[in-house]
Amino acid sequence: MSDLFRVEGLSKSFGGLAVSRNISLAMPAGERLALIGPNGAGKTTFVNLVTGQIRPSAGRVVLNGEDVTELGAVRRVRQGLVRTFQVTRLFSDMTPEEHITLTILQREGKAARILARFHGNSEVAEEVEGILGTLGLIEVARRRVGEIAYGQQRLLEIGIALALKPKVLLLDEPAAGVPSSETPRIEQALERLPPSLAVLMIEHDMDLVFRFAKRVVVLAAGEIIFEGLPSEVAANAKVREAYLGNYANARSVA
Amino acid sequence: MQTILSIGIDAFAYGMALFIICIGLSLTMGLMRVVNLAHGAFAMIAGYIASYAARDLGLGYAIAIFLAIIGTIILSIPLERFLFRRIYGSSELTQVLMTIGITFCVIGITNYFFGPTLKTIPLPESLAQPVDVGFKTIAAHRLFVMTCGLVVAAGLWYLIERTAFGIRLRATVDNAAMADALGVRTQVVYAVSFAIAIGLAAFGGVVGAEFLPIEPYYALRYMVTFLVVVSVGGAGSILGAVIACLVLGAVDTTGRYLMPEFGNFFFYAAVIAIVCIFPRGFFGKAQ
Amino acid sequence: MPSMKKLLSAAAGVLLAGSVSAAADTIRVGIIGPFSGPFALQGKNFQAGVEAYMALNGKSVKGHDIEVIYRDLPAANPAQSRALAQELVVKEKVQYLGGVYFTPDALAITPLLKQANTPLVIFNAATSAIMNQSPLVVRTSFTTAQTTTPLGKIATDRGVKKVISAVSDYGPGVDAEAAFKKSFEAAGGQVVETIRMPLNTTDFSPIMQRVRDSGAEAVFAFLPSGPTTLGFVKAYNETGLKQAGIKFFAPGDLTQESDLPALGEGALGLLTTFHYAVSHDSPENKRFVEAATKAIGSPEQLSFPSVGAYDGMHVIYKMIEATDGKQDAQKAVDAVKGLAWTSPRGPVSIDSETRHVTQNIYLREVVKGPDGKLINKEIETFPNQKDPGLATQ
Amino acid sequence: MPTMAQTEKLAAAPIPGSRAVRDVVGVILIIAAGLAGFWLFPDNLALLTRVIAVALLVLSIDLVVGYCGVATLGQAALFGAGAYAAGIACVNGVTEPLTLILIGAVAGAVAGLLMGTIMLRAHGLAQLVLSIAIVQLFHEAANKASAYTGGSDGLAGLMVGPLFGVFEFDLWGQTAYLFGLALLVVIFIVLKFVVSSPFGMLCRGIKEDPIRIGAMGAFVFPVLLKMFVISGAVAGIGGALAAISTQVVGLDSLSFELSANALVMLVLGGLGSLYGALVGTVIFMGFEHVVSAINPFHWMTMVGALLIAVVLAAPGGLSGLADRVLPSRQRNRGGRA
Repeated sequence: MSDLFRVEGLSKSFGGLAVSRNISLAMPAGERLALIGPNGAGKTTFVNLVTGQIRPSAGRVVLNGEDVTELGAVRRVRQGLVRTFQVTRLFSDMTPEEHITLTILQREGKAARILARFHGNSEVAEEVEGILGTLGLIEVARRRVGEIAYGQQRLLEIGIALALKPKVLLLDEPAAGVPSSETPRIEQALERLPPSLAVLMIEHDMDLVFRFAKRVVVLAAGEIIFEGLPSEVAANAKVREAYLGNYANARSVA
Repeated sequence: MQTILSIGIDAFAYGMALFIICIGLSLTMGLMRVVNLAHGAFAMIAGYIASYAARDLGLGYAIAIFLAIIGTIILSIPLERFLFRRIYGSSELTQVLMTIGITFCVIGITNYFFGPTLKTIPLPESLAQPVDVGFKTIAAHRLFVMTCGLVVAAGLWYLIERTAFGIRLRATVDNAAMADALGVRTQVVYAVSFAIAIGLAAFGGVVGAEFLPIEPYYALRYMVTFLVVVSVGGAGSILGAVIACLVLGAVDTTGRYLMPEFGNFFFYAAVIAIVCIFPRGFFGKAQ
Repeated sequence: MPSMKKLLSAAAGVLLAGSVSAAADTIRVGIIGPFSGPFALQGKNFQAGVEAYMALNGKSVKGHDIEVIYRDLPAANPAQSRALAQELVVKEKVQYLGGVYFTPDALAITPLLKQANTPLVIFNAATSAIMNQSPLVVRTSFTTAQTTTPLGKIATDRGVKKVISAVSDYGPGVDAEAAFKKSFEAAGGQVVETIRMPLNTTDFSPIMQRVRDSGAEAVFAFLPSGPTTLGFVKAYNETGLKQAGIKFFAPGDLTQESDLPALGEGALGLLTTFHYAVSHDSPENKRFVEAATKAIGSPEQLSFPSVGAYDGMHVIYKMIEATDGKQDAQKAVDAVKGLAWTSPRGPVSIDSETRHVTQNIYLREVVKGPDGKLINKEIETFPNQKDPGLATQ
Repeated sequence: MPTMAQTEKLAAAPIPGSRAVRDVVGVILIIAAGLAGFWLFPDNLALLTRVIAVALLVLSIDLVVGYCGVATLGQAALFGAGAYAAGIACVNGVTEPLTLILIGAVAGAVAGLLMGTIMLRAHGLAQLVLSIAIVQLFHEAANKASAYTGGSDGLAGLMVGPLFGVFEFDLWGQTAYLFGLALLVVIFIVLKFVVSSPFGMLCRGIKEDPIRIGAMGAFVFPVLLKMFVISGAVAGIGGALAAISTQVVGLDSLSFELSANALVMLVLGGLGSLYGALVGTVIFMGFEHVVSAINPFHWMTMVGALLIAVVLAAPGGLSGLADRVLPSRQRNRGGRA
């Protein structure tokens, strides 16, 4: 039970078509795990199963020793299982400051208060400042999100997740769509994630995976076909087949 | 038994009349994503044209229907060109504002030129007779409306599922940019679909006039009914619209037979129940 | 909100423009009616009645010029009704209020009358209870109970013992049902079933099925004029009830003259009772129809609200005569209590107890007139009918 | 909006004073416009009172449509619930105006709770249709319960006592108007706080992306339901005000038509802005009044033309137009309230 997070035999099929087959993996605190796989491997389904967006046909999701399989997505977040989105989901009319403030208030259970001022709490303000500062977003803190650079929006996604003080963090392609000039800032943010946090990153960019992950899991056709060190991935025959078999252009694995 | 059959056939006729009028709106909302609250206004315009042709000019019923459809489509062209085209892709509420505005204008103008009285469309002798169908007497035009409903449903299904235009239309709906890139002239597809929807409204307005009489406030009076039918069926689904019309027609008719004083309760309670069970309508597409 | 001020001053400009022309010796009469909306035709009839009266009787009384101000109230909306009445009294300084098509609109005005020192002459709104709300109300139209009651005897006279009643589920419909039931049962008949139909009913086939299943010999119906009436009469014909010999009785609202062209041949033979038919044969009516037709524009649009308005103006003229232009609502109302005259509809009088009009009720049949158009032909007269709805209270 | 200095610190005061100043100015403008109406149009106070009652309804729609993204064409159900509750209470001997307003607010809130519970099960078009079905059911129920509501004849005979025991609700309508104006201002200020509270921000978030809000660990349904209750209370107060000032309640206060008109006023003024709700109501009703006074027979065409013109010229509603024309400072911070 030392694992902070565990999935056991997770399976899901849609109308007889199995999209996740008997997936099991475990993450201790401080884990940096990357989940990769070719398109259609079932990564999105896996994320949705883990976060509780969809219910598994079989298997369990265990967080901090507690079975959360029956819990909905929102409850899992409250238990500390937090995700970011592959395509940013931000409120284009709000500022980064407002995003983080709202998130912290929500975490503290104060977000639904009507008789309170949004910016009234100095402790919250301090924490907001801390998070935005770590991510280098202070200078855009009071601009509309719709107006800031996409890389900064990606950072804000991470910031929101951090503001929830997660135990397990699911990063869904945190650098997707970000111009290469801005990726270093994202990598920097990833490096600064709290050490005790267990992080599961889904990512296409193998350079990022190699630098970030301590362990890699490869998913193909809904199954885990490889689990091990980043350095071993490229040499694995199954992985090569999964990628090269489907993918004429094996740009990232090469 | 006789009563059940009798109620059943009434429900079927009413449902089919609703279907003919509403299916155009369902297509506009489901395929073109335009909440066209002015749909009824077009049905009404057609009714006025048909009434004028048949009653004042003494033309035949079939010719009146034909003139009404053509006339309404012609009238709708400038509206599509100058008004509707501005709201394709706008938010639903903007579309509501615009189409309610158009409805108000149509009502005001109709009232001005034709007065507030009801307009009837004289039926030909053959349709005006009551017909004895064994277990009850039913107006011949009701049989006509049922036939029209089935023909429209089948024809539309064929058009959308089986013709080249149908393929273009579906492609445009799924992804307009992609369809454009593939050489589909989406503007034309939209214009044609709009014309088809208006034509259906016109046809429905005329043949359904025995159920929903033509008068200037037609569009507002039945707006709720149309919206309800379309959303219960699932916008854009022909089969859904057929089923919605039949189910709601049956609920309405049976409710009014069994407990007329609570007829509206039955109807709207059924609507709430259906919408809660099928939040996208019977055959609505995921959005 | 600078826009609000601008807009309102524009509004003020418009409204003031009307008042400038008023000379000191002009008495103003405010008429509220549905001049737009689905009931616009009834409002037009109000106006036609008023204009016909003024055309025939002059625009002044005892040297006081009369000016009529119209306000539009498209549908039953008591809040707006009150606002309009208030505005007419406070701003336009009208001394008399008239018109009002719907009962709730009248009920919204009655609480104002005392303070405004203004009588209200109702041209239409037909629920008995309005008269109890204020002693300053006079009514020249009819009540549903008044026009319906003779039908009980008419039905039994025609050998009908069992009737099914089908009315629209709203105030006047319920009134009609109650009045018919009472008079029919008093005459020895039996109402086998009462159906209340939602106002928005469009397909009446299921109702007709029920009529058939009930085994009644006749159907009594009350619906608001317009599309619903058309649908009901159509369904009555199409479902074969007419051929089956099931009779049809209704108050005359159903066959008002302006709806007859739309009802068409199917309406032939319908029996209705009412206080006025445009075809009424009298010199007074001939004069009235001529003048009112001129005012309304086309003869097909003329129907019963015009006569309510015409007689309403007569009452208002008499009130002005009695008060000699001074604003004294009670004196004005007292002056017309018991007033009797010959209206286009026949002899009428204002009941001094209820302030409601006492009049003849006619049984009419829809027939083809001399020019081939459908008319309501009066075939029987029930003289001097009071409002039974009020008499019993 | 001064740009932030490029430091690692945020400015000490998270809210620049300009926003608070703007709100104070806004409220003062509303009061000034209201009093101007009082002095300029002493003879139209009944109309102006009605405008205020409807403005409350429109504000309540703005709360759910503009701030939460829940489309509704049935808000009159809540307005009517307030009107009938106040009316029935008044007929049965509760004549104190403030109590009646409170009764209206409670009834509206309860109706809002009911309506929200049903409507929030669906989305988009289905939601719209649910709202229509609900208002129709309310309408039908009020028609049926004629023993309490007067049915289609309306509930008449409301004898409202004087305000604070002193000011009568009389023919000239001064009490009613000033009372209404005071209510409007108080509610407006309260709503200002509501929409800029954490709860208000949460609602705005839900409007834009409920999934994101879920991923933040917040349940969407209870938040929206809460807003429905607040919205119901506001609409109910509007209904109660209408009942008190006109001393009669009609079925029209529970109608689809009223709901639709009010929504049109809101869209006209601009969604998601409390000012927009007020501007839309005043413009629509003022326009309707003026046009129908000029030509009672054909005002509908003109109102229709106005709506079309607004869509063509100012797709974001009239307040959106103002935002585009005036150099707007709040844009940068996304403060739309």
